[in-house]
Amino acid sequence: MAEWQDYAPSSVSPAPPSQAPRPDMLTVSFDHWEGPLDLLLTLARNQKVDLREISILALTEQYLAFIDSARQLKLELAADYLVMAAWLAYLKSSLLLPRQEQPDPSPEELALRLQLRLQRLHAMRDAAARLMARDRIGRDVFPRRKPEGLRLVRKAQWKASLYGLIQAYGQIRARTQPVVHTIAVRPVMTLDEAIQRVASLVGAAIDWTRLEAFLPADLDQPKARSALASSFVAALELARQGRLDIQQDGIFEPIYLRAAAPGGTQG
Amino acid sequence: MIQEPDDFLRAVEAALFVAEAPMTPVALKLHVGDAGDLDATLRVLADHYAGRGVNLVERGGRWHFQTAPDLAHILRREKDEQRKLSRAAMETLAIIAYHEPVSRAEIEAIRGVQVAKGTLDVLIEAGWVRPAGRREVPGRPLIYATSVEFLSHFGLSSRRDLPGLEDLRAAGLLDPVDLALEGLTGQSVVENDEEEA
Amino acid sequence: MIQEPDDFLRAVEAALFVAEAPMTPVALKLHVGDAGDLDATLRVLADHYAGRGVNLVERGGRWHFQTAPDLAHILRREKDEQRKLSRAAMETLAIIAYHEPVSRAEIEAIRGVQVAKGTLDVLIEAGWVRPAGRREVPGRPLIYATSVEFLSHFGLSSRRDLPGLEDLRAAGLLDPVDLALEGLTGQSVVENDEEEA
Repeated sequence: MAEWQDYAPSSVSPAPPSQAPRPDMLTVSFDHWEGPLDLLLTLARNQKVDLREISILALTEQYLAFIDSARQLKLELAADYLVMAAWLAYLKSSLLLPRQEQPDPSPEELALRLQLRLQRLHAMRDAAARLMARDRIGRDVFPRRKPEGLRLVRKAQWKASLYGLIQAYGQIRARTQPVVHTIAVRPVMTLDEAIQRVASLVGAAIDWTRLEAFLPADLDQPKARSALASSFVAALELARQGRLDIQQDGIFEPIYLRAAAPGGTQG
Repeated sequence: MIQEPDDFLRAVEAALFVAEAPMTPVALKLHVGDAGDLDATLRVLADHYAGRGVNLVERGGRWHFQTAPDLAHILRREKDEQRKLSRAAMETLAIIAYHEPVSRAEIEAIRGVQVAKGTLDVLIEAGWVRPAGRREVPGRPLIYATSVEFLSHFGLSSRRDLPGLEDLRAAGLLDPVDLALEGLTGQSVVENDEEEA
Repeated sequence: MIQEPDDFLRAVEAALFVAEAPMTPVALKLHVGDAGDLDATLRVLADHYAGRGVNLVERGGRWHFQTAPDLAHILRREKDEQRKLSRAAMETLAIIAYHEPVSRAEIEAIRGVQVAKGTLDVLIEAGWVRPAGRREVPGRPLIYATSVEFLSHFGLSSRRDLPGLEDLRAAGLLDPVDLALEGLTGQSVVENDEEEA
């Protein structure tokens, strides 16, 4: 075991442990102790250097005497000091009881437990003092005050292709150019034109004739489609007027027209 | 040959090590006292550190430690990172290339969206864009142009090599349908990539 | 005898000299590369500086230069005076260091008083203590441990260097009271039996 070093940081000053262990010599100010365990430890260290050999009974008596003297001085005592006093008074009476009347847990175990706690607190206090006494940075050892510092400069290598560049430009232009809608004049056959044409042609057709046969020949594509559509609508109109009959065998089948049979409309 | 460093030398060494700035012998003495020959000690120290990674040097009567000049690359290590130019940066670059010299306001007018602060910085850092003076109009805005590095990076001998609008149209790069399609396939037509510039 | 410092050693020396904080070998390698045996070089450097005014030390796996402790008196400055730790803070720090990881309740059990609100904060703010997860017991209390900054500040290569750690461990003084009691009462029962016998 490392020797028990006196722990006396300047900020804390209970009576120096080297003085005679008379309780009333301890400065009667409870600000000095961090709770009853701390006070007990101070008392214990006045009693013995080796905490493993202290007498808990003697320590208990010292503590109780100390609390008593504080009471006589009418000092305000924090509740935990009184709780500890009560507990120690109980421990003391148990320790003095005849053996067979001992309660459970045994007073010896309680005393031992207190002793172990004091040892542990003392050990940590000692460790703290030794830790603080080490060569500490900024107090005993110094790093450079203004190190230049190491720099890891991440240098970006930007990637971009010419295609990406001109594509980007194209997209800006496309995005920002005003959109102009020009409606082209398309080559169409008007409905009137179609009605006239179908009406005149169907008169000559006695038999069922396909709709396409009524279209003008050699039309180019857009006009041909327009003519087909107009002629179909024209046929419907003429049929409505009762001037021709329309027949189709099924959906998407060819459409046939003929001049309306007098008196009959079915076809 | 090698003598054990004495305490005076060790003190001088330590004092110079922690110093925030180069120190004159007078200032050093305030720390290390008069227990030794300071000038001689400084010379011994300078000799000791001469071939090392850190040197003790005198500049204008003041002494300080510094890293050996040939090790500068160690202290400032550059690491190349391949990074793709953001769309915002690419568009800004394209506008500068096609319209240079242009001001930021003009770039914004052409792009139809604001140019984030970092976007131009990235292009300048990449070495492709340079400030090219100021436009003599109210506010005297900075104007930007492309650099020689820009031409060499994109394999152009001059800006005239950039395809014109007609070329772009012929290549389908001005086709709004493509643009719409790209938007549909999620290839970022929306201007949410400003911050990554 | 004395070998000329090679460029790798010089680079390591320079990098550690300018570093703003203690460096791990991994971080060092980013700067000095792989041209030499870093661990061996660090040891050679530490040896070289051992008797000098400046020492190279390893703390918690990180290396840094610092002045020799015996020169503190010439280097310390008024403004270096550190805020004094309260006794509570010192003890709490010691308990964390010797018992880590440790919960607040365990610290309180040893000290016999509650840990004041500011005590742990001060230690965490100083960078010496860090939260180290939660203990998987009811209530899942936070547990605390020391940091690498703690090791460097107190000049410890590792926690094994904590003063008296082995003695305390051997004496069972780092065991909880309950555990110690179990061992002791086991023995004491035997002794009592012998007495009675």
